[in-house]
Amino acid sequence: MKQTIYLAAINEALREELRRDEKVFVIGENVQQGTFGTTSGLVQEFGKDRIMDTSLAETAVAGAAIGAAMSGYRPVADMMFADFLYIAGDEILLKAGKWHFVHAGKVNVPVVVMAAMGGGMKIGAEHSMCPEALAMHSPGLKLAVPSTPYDAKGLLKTAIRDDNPVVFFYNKGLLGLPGEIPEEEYLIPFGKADIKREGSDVTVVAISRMVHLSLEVAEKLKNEISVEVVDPRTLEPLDIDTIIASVQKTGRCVIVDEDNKRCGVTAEIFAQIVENGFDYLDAPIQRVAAADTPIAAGFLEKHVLPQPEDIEKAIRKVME
Amino acid sequence: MKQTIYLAAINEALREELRRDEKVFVIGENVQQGTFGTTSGLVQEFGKDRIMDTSLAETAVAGAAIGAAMSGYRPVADMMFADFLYIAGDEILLKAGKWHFVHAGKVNVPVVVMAAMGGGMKIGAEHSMCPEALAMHSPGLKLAVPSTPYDAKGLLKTAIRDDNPVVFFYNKGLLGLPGEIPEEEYLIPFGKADIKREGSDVTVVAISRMVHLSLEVAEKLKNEISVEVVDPRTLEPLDIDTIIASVQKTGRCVIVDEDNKRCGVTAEIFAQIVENGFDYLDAPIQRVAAADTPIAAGFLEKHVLPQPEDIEKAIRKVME
Amino acid sequence: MKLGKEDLISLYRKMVRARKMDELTIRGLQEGKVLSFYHSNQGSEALSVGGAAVLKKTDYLWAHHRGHGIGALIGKGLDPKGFIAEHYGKVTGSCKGISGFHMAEPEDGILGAGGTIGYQFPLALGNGLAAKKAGKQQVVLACFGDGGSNRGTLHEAMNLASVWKLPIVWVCDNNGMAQYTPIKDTYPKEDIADLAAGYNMPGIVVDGLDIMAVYEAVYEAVERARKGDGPTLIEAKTARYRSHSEGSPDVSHTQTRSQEEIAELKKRDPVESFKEKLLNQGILTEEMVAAINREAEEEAAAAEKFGVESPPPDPSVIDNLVYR
Amino acid sequence: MKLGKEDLISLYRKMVRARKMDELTIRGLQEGKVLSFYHSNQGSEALSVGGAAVLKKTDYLWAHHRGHGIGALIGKGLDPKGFIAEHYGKVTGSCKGISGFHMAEPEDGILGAGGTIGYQFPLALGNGLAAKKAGKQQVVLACFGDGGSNRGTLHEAMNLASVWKLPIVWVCDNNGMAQYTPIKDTYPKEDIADLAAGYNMPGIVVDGLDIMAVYEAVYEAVERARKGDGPTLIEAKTARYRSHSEGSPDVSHTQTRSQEEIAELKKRDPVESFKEKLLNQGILTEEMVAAINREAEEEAAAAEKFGVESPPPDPSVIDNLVYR
Ligand SMILES: Cc1ncc(C[n+]2csc(CCOP(=O)(O)OP(=O)(O)O)c2C)c(N)n1
Ligand SMILES: Cc1ncc(C[n+]2csc(CCOP(=O)(O)OP(=O)(O)O)c2C)c(N)n1
Ligand SMILES: [Mg+2]
Ligand SMILES: [Mg+2]
Repeated sequence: MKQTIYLAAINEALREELRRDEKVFVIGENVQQGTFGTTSGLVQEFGKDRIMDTSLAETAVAGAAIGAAMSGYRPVADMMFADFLYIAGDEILLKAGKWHFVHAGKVNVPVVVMAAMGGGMKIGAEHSMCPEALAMHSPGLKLAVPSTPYDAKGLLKTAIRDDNPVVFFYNKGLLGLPGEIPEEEYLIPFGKADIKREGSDVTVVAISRMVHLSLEVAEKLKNEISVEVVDPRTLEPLDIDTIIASVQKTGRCVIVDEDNKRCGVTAEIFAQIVENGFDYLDAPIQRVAAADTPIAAGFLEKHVLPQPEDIEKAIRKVME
Repeated sequence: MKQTIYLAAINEALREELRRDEKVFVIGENVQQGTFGTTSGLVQEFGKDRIMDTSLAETAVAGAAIGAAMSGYRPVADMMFADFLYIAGDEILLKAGKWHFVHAGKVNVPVVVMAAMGGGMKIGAEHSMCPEALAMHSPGLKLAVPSTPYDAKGLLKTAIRDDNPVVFFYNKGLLGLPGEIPEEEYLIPFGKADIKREGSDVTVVAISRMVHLSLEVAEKLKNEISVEVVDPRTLEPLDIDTIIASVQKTGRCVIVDEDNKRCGVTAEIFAQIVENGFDYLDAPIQRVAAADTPIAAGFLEKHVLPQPEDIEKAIRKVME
Repeated sequence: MKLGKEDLISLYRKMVRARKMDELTIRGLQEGKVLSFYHSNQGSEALSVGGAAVLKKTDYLWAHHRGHGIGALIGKGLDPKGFIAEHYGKVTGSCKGISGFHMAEPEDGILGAGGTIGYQFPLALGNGLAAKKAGKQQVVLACFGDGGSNRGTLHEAMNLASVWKLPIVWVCDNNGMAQYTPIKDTYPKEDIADLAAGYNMPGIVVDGLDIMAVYEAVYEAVERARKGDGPTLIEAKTARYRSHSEGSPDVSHTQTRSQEEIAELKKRDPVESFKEKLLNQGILTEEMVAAINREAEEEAAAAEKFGVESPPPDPSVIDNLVYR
Repeated sequence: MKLGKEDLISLYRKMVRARKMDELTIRGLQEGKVLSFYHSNQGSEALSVGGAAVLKKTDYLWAHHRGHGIGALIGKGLDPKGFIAEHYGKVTGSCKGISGFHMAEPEDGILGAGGTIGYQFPLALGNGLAAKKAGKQQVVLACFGDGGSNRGTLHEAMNLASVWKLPIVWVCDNNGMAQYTPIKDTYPKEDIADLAAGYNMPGIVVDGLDIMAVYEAVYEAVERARKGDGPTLIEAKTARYRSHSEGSPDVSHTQTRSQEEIAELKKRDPVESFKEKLLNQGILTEEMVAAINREAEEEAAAAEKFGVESPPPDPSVIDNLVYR
């Protein structure tokens, strides 16, 4: 194993896949320098034709990647902030997501749409979103939401090799997170949740940065309550089996996500747990998510986004 | 009371509000002739300056309406097919929806974004969507989904008078639906569900066209099972109280919606019922929604969209 | 570029075939065989057939939605059976009845079709980028209407295509109308080709009723693109004989288009006028015309029979189809 | 249009003030008082100040994101305290600390600001439409950068604005860079103003470092718009002295911009060169310059104090704020 950080793990995944397959290329605004460091340094090895800076034009970025994917390439489109996906909704959701099905399997769209999501930087409503539900609700898109360097690298490599469109949301709040990854190459299959901490009293299903807040709370409560933290890692496909198995063991469940609550990821996971594990539940599931407001900037951000105290409160509530 | 049909009720709401308030205007592609009849005939009374045909440009249509709303007008933007909202995601979701909050209440966006949603016309993946979850998930947008001429007229008038952005999804499959409306003016408040049929054994929460499929099933089953059909009419605000009261009475619940299931409206209503009425439930809630695939055209459409048989099966399942 | 006798006859034959298939699809809709809707291509055959006829099999083609691409399909040399069967919702359709009216023939460079007018611009950009990367001299023909030219996606895609000198030919079918709205009310200039000035590429106006003019203009632009000299914008002035969509009113805003107006448009019918020209030049004879007509009718009849007799798809065709 | 002596001094004063507030905001970020980020306006003051200075209170203004609108705010005659306090996250900020760096002063025609570059085009279109409907001779000034000009929203909005002859002046701050990417690599022509040719409106290139030239060009376009003669596109060639965002590397693609390059850009600093001109013309004296500088510094110091001493917002400010 070797030590790395989250953004370097993403960078390494891109580098390895760019080396492995000449059909892979990276395209987006300022990817040569890299806004978040995830694509930095690649142009020096792979050149401007494979690490392509574009105009400031999201439909063109997404469309160029999708069109090239349909023509046999395996582009990684970097949309910079995940908030900007809303500009290319038709391209990403209606075209990349649907066209394999709509055209009877005759065309494939092996594109990765990657973007940085998440709050914690206090930069407000249009630079802090976690549009997970947008992608998860749209048929045809896979959705990876890694919480660690290990997961980020393994999932991104899998995403690039997948013959289907994959949305890969990395988290701005985790860019510098340290962690270990193997020296040798590895992949992480989609649809396999990871138990980030074992416990017996309550299952906390947590996504992306929320995994770390949940682990922090679990550690704090360890002498009182034994908390199991389950990280789905991909939301589509969703490994509901692992989640249900955990709930069967603990009988209690809290779901934590940073996207807005209403019609969000927590609602879907909630419903699937009840549908599949009604009898295992000793208490109603608690949802912890962003308030159903835009994300306020500055000092107010923490009043909108889920905080460790909210998670603790929810855990205590299900333990009542 | 007088007899009318769904599209005429919408038309009448527009006409009355255009007469009442000169700040109201209608803008969109081909609204003078009207693609679905909802805006037809208005230009003859109100002229081209208030019933404005635009270029084929969704960001401009939505943006023109939103910008004019911020400048003191009360535009109704007709986006034609609801599927086209994805093209103006930044304008409708990130700007109209968020800006009152983000700018500390200093600006208002009293715009109505109306569009025709729904399947049944066999016209496939990009002309049949019900993007309810898209709007419901986005903070700051109200969302009306009328199922009858009476509701359509009353809700649209309320939408136009609301000082907030409202998405008004009318249903292509209901355009010719007959029904009665009062001779005199009326409004329907947002956030008030309507019990479309009373019953005692099971609550069916159904949305838009699904109300009629559910009523059909309720009628068919009437000698076996007493089905109560609850129509939320607006999804934001959502009248969870009426839904919970019904579930408290029946102990059983089925939720029916035409949008895709995953991360959709049924998941949110499901979660809210369990959160607020866990103890009233005698059986796990059943969800009936579109399959998590694009909507196939032609003969295959019915295999993707919810059918009466699916509703009946779900009702029988909760009655087991 | 010089079109030989056989080429000209072939172009004429394709136009006649496109017209017959269009008529068949309209009949199919009226008879309830076509399950969705139809946007007739009549008046636009010179462009849709002539533009696509320039392409090689390996070139990419985004057909304009008029005729749901029938002119372009035939222009590119494809069998229209899958087109009809798709409209009839049958499993033998181009997309097994799943898309309903959107064709996909990837082997022939037709990668699909979408429902949001203007969707094709960014995708064409991506094909052009792929073509440049692959270095196999492929060209992308991206067709759209005057209404489609209003979409912002065109700006984003034309701009990058020009910066990157991609082999893309943008072809605008300007029939003067977008659904019920005349282009003169949604674009402030006479020629949509003028947009090219902002992107450092040629902007060419061509008579879209004259298939030879269309062929020539597209040919030159395609050759230019193939040589690596970048994109071109071509605007072809065409006509729309029928209503926007079969069954919808034929209006300009809310005014019914007059019979005189339509008759005026039809005076220079692209199929008829090309026939006259070829007859005058002795390239066609009346007998040949009759034979071409008969063959096209037979083809349409055979396609209809194929569509009618083909089975609807078993629901299982969409099982496990979301992902590859 | 003739600017009087007082007008010129006022413009100079505003530029100095904008520069000082920019420097203060940078310091604030370095000291951790500014909670989000900052995109310095230095090099762009002639445009941001001069353009906005043309407007009346009732006119609409969409400021460019550089300086988070500071030049435009001051140009339009607003007190910059709310700007600083917003960046400090305080309840006295323009948006009570909720937006963080987006100003809204609706009373003065500033209806807000967004995070998606190019978002302003469709909204400006709507303001222009409202202005035309209201008939009160209001004008909309919609500012954006060279990068922003690549967005499709510009095409859609410029097109309809021209068709409807709306009173909108589109002003492009072409500083040659969009974040790390030079405009010459994302737009195929020398002048972004050339886009206007596609929309039947004047496209004007102006020296964006010369506030008098900017004022004059914007003034003419605003008058034209006010008279009902429709929109104009103005491109001003400006400079960006600092990195895209404070703390981000100052690179072109991945090449660090050289000190020589920056020094070259600064040779024609808009604030300095205007000062020289006014000194030469005897409109300013060294004493006046010193006084103006001192006042601007005092203003900045007062704004800083105001920002520091103001309380953070109570969480309750966002309660029940989603809806009106
Ligand atoms: C994004 C989008 N907006 C609107 C529509 C509805 N629509 C379909 S065709 C059409 C008119 C297209 O006009 P044009 O591009 O000129 O093509 P034509 O039909 O005249 O050949 C419209 C408005 C659509 N399908 N997609
Ligand atoms: C839609 C969108 N895409 C990308 C960004 C990230 N971004 C912010 S400013 C900027 C560069 C803008 O360049 P330009 O318009 O030239 O303005 P400048 O910063 O040079 O003044 C970029 C890429 C954004 N905020 N919004
Ligand atoms: Mg047209
Ligand atoms: Mg710039």
